Amino acid sequence: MELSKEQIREIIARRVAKELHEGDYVTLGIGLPTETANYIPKEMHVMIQSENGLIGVGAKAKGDNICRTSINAGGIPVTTKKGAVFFDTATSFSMIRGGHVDVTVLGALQVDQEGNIANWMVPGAFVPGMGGAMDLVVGAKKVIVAMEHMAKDQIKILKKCTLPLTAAHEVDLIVTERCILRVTDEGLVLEEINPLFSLEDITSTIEADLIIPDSMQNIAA
Amino acid sequence: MELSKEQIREIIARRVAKELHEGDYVTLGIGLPTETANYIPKEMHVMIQSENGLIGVGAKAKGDNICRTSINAGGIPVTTKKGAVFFDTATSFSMIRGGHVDVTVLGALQVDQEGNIANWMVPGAFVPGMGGAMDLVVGAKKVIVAMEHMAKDQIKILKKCTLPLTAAHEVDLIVTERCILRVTDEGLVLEEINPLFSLEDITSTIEADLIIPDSMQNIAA
Amino acid sequence: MKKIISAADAGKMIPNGSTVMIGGFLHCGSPNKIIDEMITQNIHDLTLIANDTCVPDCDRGKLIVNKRVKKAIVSHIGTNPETGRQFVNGEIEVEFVPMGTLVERIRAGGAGLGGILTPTGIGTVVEQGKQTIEIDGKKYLLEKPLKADFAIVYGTKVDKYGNVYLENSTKNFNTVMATAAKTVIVEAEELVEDCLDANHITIPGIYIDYIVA
Amino acid sequence: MKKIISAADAGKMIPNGSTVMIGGFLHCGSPNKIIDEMITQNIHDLTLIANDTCVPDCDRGKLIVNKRVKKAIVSHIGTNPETGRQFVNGEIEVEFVPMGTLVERIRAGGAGLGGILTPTGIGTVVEQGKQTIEIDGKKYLLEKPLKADFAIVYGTKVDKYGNVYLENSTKNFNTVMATAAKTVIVEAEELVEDCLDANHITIPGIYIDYIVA
Repeated sequence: MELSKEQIREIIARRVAKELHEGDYVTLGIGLPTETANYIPKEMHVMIQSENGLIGVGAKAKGDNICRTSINAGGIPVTTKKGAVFFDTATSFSMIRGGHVDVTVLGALQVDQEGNIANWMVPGAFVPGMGGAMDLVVGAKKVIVAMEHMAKDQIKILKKCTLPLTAAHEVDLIVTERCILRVTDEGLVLEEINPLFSLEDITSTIEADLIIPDSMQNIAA
Repeated sequence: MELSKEQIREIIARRVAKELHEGDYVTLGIGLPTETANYIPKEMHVMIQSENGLIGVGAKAKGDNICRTSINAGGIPVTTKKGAVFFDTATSFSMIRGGHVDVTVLGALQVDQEGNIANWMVPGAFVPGMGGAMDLVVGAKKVIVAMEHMAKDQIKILKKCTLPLTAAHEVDLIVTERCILRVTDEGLVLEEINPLFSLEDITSTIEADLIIPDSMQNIAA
Repeated sequence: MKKIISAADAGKMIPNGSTVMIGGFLHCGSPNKIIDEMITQNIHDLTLIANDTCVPDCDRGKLIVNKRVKKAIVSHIGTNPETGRQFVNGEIEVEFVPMGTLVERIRAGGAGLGGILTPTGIGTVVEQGKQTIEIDGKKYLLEKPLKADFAIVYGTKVDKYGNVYLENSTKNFNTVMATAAKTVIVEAEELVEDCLDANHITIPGIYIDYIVA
Repeated sequence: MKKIISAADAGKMIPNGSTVMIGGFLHCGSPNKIIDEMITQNIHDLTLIANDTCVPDCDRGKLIVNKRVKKAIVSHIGTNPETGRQFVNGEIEVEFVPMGTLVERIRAGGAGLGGILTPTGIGTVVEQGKQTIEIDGKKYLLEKPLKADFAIVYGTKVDKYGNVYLENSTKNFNTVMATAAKTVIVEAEELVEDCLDANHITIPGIYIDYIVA
């Protein structure tokens, strides 16, 4: 099954959005995780936190709306929702580290069956730095990894991450275009599969040990 | 020489005020130290910090002026000066502990020649608690002890404090109605005396070793 | 949108034996209506974390006078002779914490930090039984974070998103306490119709669970 | 009343080899006029403490492009390829610090704390060479405070008492940096005639030494 990049991103972002609940405060990583915001139902009240120091991130600012002092963590000018608050970056990370953010959604280079995540550094390659990722993964109540199932032909869901970690034992849920995996004390549980893929398509592209329940939901559910 | 309580307090407060400089931020303890504010020259711009969370403490609020949400650390409603700022108590003590307050003036039960101060606890007696005193003494750039020379017949300026300490090695200057003592690495230097008292009046009421320079200024200078 | 409840509802929410942080500095900026309901609801055996126990007839002081507090973690009790009397008679346990250490321990509790390293208290009885750590030649005391089951805080103006504006000296301990408890209830002096200005908010609504108005 | 100086005066004040904190988050809320003067005055061999090195043609990014920085203590350099190039070629030293740790280390520097105890970085390369402390069964990393010779910060509105109001996302690192340096210079977007509202101040003037306006 060949999906376009756009299709892959939409499947993932759409599914991640279903993990959010009324009243949640959510911090989204740059890139694919940010697209999650597009699929939050309008009637649901979810507040997006931006690590630079803002709760209540709205849509990207356009045209006459642009205020250059109202930016998200990616430096993009954004509008704000009703109930928004601006604060400094120290307050922002006290909030993040202190467990006040309900959900964070981040991309990853690798994840493993122990809930470890590597998403900031490839030895030998250019290292951009970890930014706020380490604090987010350690601090948020629920950590969702939203990523393409594979990196070209490379397997990313491993028994043990080989890249330098962002944090140990912190991931709760892994969402790819092929499946949903939950990290539990017993191991990695395959909770949902995308019916466009066979079970074999999934198990053959994951190195980690999988717990496969008798019944499984479709990812689109 | 017998001085009234009022005379003693005025001599001390008036002399402490001379230690303050243009632009200083100053935190005053409750009681006698607070009276220092009355002797700061009107043309001199000194900002008084209150540990509950206020810079720019003005006079006590009176009559129609009283705002019950504008209080100093003693709970007294106060007016505020131009340039005042309200902040929370966490910010206040970050400021104090971080060395941003230029001068603090506090009372003491005992001080000693090592710059130790005891001002919060008498074993066996009722203990009200240390409040913010320990942080102030540790954090302020300059610590001035403003106190009556003796407690009834008890000597308060000792070789070594016998009461539980508020902080160790932090006092810079001791101001009493009889003399001014500076804490130096070499010991306690008698810098000024009140001409109403003889040198004997002073040395006989101090247990600490004193360094007595050849020339000495009058306290009233 | 946060749940808006009555002071009585808030009082009923707090089980006996809870650890409760209560905002306020002396009589300023304290959630008085909720405290009154805690008295009415007969809540007892509390561990109180607060700056002080105020005066006997006022807010936190009433909890002392009515013997609802088994332990107080405070910076001083000098303004409430009844706390002193109970303390001397062994009717209440009092843990004195230097004010700057107290407020910073609460902040650490809310900020996910393992504790604080402070020079305050070094060389004093406050050091007893605690770990000291030398960093670049200077000694610091390791003081542990403080957390609570409930934080009861005051708000001058509160909007429906839980955002709180605190006027003047009412900020005091309310800001950090709102970050350091499992359940946080703000007592609104005024519940505003519209939302507060995003740049003039003292406590972001993310920290608030219930609004009493 | 604080001294009001020109951006050029501010630039001249900073000796080569200084450790300088510069406020801003990417291009937002950065003291650009002073940075331009630091370039003009040919200041070099700086240790830069900042969230990021922005983009090459913008504020802190210009200091990189003009090779004024020998060491950068930052949370990321991903937006400035020139920092990456110098880093790969060994022309600049880069110390990466997790963003929350960076901002909290600066706060600790300004607040007189001996360091911070954070769970961030445990089990990662960030842990290497650092002390870990177990508190109530959980491991924390001891990270040391950060201080600087100069902090150069931005202010949307500044009054003559040095009180600073920061609008929207310009608050970022400016607030904590203003507390953690020997000399603090604020670049005022607007110097107000009267004083700012005592309840709407982002950085109290006590932290400010000079105002550039």
